[in-house]
Amino acid sequence: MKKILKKNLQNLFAAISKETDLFLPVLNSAKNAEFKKWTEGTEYSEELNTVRSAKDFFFPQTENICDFKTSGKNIEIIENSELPENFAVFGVRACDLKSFEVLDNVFLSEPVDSFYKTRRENAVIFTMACNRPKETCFCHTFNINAADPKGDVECFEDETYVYLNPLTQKGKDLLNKVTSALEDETEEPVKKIKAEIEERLKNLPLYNLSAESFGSDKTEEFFNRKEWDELSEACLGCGTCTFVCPTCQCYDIKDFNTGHGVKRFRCWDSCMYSDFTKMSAGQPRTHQKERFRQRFMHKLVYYPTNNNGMFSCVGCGRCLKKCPISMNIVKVIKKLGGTANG
Amino acid sequence: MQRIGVFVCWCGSNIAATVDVKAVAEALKSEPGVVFSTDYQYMCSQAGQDLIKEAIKEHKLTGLVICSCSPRMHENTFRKVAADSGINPYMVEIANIREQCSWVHKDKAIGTEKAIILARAAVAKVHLNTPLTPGESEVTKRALVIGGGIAGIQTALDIADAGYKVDIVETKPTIGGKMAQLDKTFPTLDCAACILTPKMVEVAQNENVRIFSYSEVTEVGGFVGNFTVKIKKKARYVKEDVCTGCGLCTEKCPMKKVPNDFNLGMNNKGAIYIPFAQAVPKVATIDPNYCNMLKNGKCGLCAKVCTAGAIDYTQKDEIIEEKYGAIVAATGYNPISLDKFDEFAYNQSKDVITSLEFERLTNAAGPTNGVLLRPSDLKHPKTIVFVQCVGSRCSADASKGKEYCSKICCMYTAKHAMLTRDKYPDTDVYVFYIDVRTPGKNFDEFYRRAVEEYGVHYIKGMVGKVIPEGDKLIVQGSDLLDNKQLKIEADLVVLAAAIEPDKSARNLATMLTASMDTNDFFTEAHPKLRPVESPTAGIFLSGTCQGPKDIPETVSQAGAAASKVIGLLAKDKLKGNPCVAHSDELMCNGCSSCERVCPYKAITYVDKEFRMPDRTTKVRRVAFVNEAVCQGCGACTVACPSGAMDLKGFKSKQIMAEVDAICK
Amino acid sequence: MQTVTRNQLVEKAKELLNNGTVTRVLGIKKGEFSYDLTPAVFTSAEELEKEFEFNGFAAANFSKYLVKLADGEGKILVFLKPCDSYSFNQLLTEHRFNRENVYAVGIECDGFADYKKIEEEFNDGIKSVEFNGEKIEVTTLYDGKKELAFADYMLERCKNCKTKKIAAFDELLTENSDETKNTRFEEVEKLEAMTPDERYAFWRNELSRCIRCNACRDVCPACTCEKCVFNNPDSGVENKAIQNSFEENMFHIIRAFHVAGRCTDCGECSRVCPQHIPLHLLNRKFIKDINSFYGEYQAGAEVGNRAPLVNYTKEDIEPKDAVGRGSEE
Amino acid sequence: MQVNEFKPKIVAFCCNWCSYAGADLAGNNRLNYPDNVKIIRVPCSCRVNPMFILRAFQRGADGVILCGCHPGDCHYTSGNYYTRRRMALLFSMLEYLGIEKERTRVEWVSAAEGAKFSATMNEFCEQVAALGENKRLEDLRCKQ
Amino acid sequence: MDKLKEQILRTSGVNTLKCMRCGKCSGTCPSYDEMEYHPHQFVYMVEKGEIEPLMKSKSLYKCLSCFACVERCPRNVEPAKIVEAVRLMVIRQQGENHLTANDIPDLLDEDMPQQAIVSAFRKYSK
Repeated sequence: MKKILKKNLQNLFAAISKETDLFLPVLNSAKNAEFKKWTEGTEYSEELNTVRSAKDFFFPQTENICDFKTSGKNIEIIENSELPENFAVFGVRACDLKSFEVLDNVFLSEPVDSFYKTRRENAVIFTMACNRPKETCFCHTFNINAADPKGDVECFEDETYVYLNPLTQKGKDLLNKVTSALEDETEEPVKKIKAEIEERLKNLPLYNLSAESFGSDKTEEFFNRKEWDELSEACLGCGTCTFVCPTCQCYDIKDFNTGHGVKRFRCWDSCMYSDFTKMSAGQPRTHQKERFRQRFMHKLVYYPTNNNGMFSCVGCGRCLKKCPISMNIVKVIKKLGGTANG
Repeated sequence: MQRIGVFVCWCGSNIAATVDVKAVAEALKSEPGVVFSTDYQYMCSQAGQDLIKEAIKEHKLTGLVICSCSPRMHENTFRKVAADSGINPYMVEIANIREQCSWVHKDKAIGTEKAIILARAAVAKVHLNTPLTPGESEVTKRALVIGGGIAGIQTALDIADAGYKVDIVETKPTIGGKMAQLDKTFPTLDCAACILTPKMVEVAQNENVRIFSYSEVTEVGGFVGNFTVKIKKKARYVKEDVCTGCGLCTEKCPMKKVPNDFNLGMNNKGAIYIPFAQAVPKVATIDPNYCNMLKNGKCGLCAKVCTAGAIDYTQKDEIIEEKYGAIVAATGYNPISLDKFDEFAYNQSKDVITSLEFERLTNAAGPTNGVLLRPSDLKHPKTIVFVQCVGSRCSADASKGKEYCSKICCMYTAKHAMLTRDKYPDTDVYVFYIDVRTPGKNFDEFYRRAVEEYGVHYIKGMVGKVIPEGDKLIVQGSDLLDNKQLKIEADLVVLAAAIEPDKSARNLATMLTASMDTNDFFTEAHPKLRPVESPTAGIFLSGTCQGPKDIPETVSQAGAAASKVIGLLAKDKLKGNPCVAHSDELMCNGCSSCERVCPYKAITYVDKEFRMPDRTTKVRRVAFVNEAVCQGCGACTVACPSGAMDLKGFKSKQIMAEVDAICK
Repeated sequence: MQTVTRNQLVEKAKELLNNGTVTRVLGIKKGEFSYDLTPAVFTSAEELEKEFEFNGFAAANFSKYLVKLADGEGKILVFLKPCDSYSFNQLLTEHRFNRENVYAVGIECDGFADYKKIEEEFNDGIKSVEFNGEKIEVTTLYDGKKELAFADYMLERCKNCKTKKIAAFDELLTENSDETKNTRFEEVEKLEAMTPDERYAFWRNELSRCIRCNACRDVCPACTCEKCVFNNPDSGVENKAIQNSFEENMFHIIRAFHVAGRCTDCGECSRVCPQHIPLHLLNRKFIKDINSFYGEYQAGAEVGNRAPLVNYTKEDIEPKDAVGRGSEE
Repeated sequence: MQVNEFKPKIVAFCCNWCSYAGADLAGNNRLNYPDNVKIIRVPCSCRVNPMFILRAFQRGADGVILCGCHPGDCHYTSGNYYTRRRMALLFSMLEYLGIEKERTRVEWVSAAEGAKFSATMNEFCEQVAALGENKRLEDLRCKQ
Repeated sequence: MDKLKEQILRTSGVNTLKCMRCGKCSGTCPSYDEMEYHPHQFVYMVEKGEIEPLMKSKSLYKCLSCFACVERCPRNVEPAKIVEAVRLMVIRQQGENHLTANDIPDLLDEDMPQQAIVSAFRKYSK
């Protein structure tokens, strides 16, 4: 276990930056946190959630796949060579870390997504335990412990110090390169922090929310529930929930005609959009209710069915804050999951 | 994928001197979709056209790009070449490498480079071109003339003479209009009735003309070549086809106190009346506001005296629906109301009259049988003051009167002054003028004669006020040249009131979707080049409804409008411009934005049932473009927020493709 | 704090349901917390009693829902705040729903609270928010109770409320007011006063946060297109994600232009933006320009008004005189 | 003079009836204007969608000019009045976003004003050249 | 010279260019015969910049400000406002009050309403 005085954090960031690009949550002018590359003077923000989740690092909103360059009647294909070398991310919360696991199941199973894989392998993740979880947090529902965030290097903070605990070889290697900035410390202070956090988690309003009634092979039980009408009736069909969600993984592949060729790129898509998975014969889900249902069924039933019961929600609470009409997965779980839900 | 042929014209040395035409043709060969590219000295020549035709055949071309002079020059030539070779003419695009390239650049390298880019842009557009066919619509071979004054009569006669059916709709019981009320006409001083009434008779007797007198247009639908018009024939309580016009009823009618509007209320008539002796149709009309029989069922004298049995107190308004290919507006003018000009005492003294009233006072058929007597005491006026520009040439912010010059007042005032001095040499005649405007054949000579031969006193200045004093009118005005204020003791004051479009024109314009200017004159399609056409296709303008005019001008414009109508009716079918707006109904919101900006009212809305993506059906309000009316400006395409509206031949994608090619 | 109470609305809704005037009620449903309110349709008195909510966070503009809901069986009851009423009229002007199928009850508005501003105040979870007169009582998770002045935590659009006049209604639940305020262009003026470079930097900073989630568009009562140009592959501007600064600019310019003259300035776009981009500043620039170039115009003030961009006068200002005029005034 | 080396790309939208004919007249009279001005013919200035203007900037244009009939002389009677409103608002918005106002222009050029067309293009080119490359509305993907 | 004209145009708010020289103002003026320069001349001379003769003229005090010329001008030129503006320019100069308190007793007259004297005093003095 290492530690560093909070006021000296900049030294640590500087040291890491010497080794590799470092990204960390920073408050922007709208007072929202977003991940930014550290440069001298960049202040770390203790804000719980960044607006966009940390999935951006591995599955960015748009990503070039390849270019087709035309000259006259000839076409030349140019592969994407923009993938990042090594980089480190500081301040990832437990929920976001868990989301990587959700994405891994999709992108790293055959056929492996090579862009995603490269990015995952090149990253060192510093997590941060959540000292002050918010009312919208319900990671506990999905057995995520905000007091025990894991990652390559697990971090904790109290008033004065940040404690760093490397867990993986990648994490240890990187910390070893920056030891000069760090002091040694025992497990004790962290134990105290963890205990405090766990106590706080128990007092959260959504602590008792349970997704137990959902899970693998429950399609028939939930698909035709009449409550979907009511839940979806106000849905605007925008993509906010899917774009702030750390586990949403749908994308579209599009071509952009640059005038002297075509750029083929993929970008996030949203199952809430009316043209989602549109095919020559039209859309399979023609009504907003169906699209809305798709999203939550996927998170709570289809994904678990295909991934040994693992839910594709991590309880980060972003959608609770950001949905323009304040519809969200908690309301869905409560409505469909019965009264036993907190 | 199109198979495009590119043809680069040298235009002799016009293009070839500044553009390396061979290099252009060569460069274009490598453009995607271009399967053939060549150059030739004169592409528009027969040999050049043959070259294109052969290439179309040999290379199975589907689209052509001609790099040549301006499309305004030869676009039609090359479209015809395409059509002759079995390609849709709208698959041709011109790259203007002469006017907009070789002629404005000197350096050959630069000219060549630009020509290649312009050609590429044309290729990019042709890629997205689709075959277009102009819509066709039948032409109803009948014209409608609204207004039966000299303008309407002349237009109708000219149309009828060309062999087409024409209907005149006139709100008054007789045709003839303002001209029928006039005494003499300037500058030749022929009697108005003598030249007008033969025309009235001629039009009445022409078998191609129908006259709907005492009638109004109430509804207009359709579009050029296919108008449907509803005409309300007001009940005149006299059977038009039975009445012989003998006039016995008008003499016997016991109700004698009806103001005679033909004489501008200066005398009275009966409740049953014939406006004037030469009225057409010469039939009696009962004024329901005064007829005792119609008001309270007592009297019935006219029916008793009518030997023909033409009186029918039960007559009702009748609506006639008729189809027309063209409509001419000839609604004419009226003098403005003088209520806002108290200083001239028009409403205080009977002896302050308008010029039109003066016409009636000097007309042999008028209230005084042509003897100039002043209305108040029927004495001969010894001093007459004419005031010009009453209500004309006022600034907009003066909030009374009209901004424009009424154009005819200078001349008729000169005429009045001259005739007065001619007939009554003992009368002193003064004319207050601001400017005397006499452009026109023999006009200024006429005015000079009034001054020089007839001794009319022209005073440069304006009347400030008219004060009735005893049986005199004190006219106080300025003489600017003498720098004096004059006070003239007059017996009669004649005001040259401004003229304005007839009030019915505004309502009519709305029905016709024809535009008007702020003064309610109809606007022309083009002020110089299309002065007798309204911007709305199939609507034509005749006479003062378009702007102040004298009689000769009115008659010539009436003839011009008629010739335009004849040109339209001579066609069996109207071929439209295929580059018209088109709305994608699935994307249309029904918001009416396009409808609001359309200058031609070509867009209407329909409720239509649609099958929605979720397999339900829904009735939606969507825009419908009448292709026969649309002129293809494209205003609607930008007003449409969803992009449902596009313009054929200039689709958004085509224009963007050109942008892309140019900016590359 | 709203003068109109939840109970007043529930009572009115019940009355209109019971006497058969309406079959459905468009309202707001309670959430998990005081602020996460969801628009919903109620069909019975029981539902209303149980789930209807109206508090200082009930800011949603109801009018856009009518495009979808005014097609159903029987009339639907909608409560129109001043803001909603302008959108309501504008949608009617554009024939987007059938007025016959709607029963509108006008309700006065005293402004709504901005949850984001309250949240910013504490680095803490918020357990509950109570509205109490001019005060907001916030119970935090770790720091106990705090009291805030309502006026300081209003939504931007409410702080600069353009008018309290309800422009459309079948019935008024409360008084209609003529109160108007003219502060809403101050921020626009500030921007106009900047140099172009400063303005460019300002907007880059704001628009670069855009994630193209379409929340602004999809909540906007003026954006009711059957198919948005940005979803239409044939439009030439379709795109699903923003790839660079150009696309950020383009999306927001085109969107603002498409609603120019039709935007009622209801402020929903800025309220829902997950990145807190002040989108209203784009729309208000158009409104300010329209007012100064073509005369005061409030979209939705009356049904059938001709929007400035589908209108003209012969004396209109020339573009070269118009551009940059705001900054010179 | 390094600045003068820069040749801006200018897209000129010209209405078919007046301005395009005006450009033709400039050609007839051999009135030079820079070759980097390329004309796109549209039926009326009111056909020009703001999207086309943005598109031009995206694709590499450094300046966009829109030419139509003089107000009151529109072939379609009122098209250019709508253009005038649309462009007044659009250009004002671009300026508000910090995009150089000198890059956009509306000019009324009649079919008789060949000289005006040429002079306008010369002047506009100079004006845009002085600003340099369009950076604020560029799309790097479209640059070679 | 131009300055005087500019000042008169500014204080009067009149656009002399709108005048079409019809003379209706002078035709309507009740004080015409009393005046050296007549209403239309005021407009025309101001337009030409000949202000000084107007300033010296007694005509300034002959105008009754009845506004008949303003009311009847077809071009909305408002000649009386020009007269007023020239008069103001004169009396605003040092010592140029047209009516001083000392003059008042002589003017008193049983038939004249006192209000008229007061308003004349106001109009003709600083």
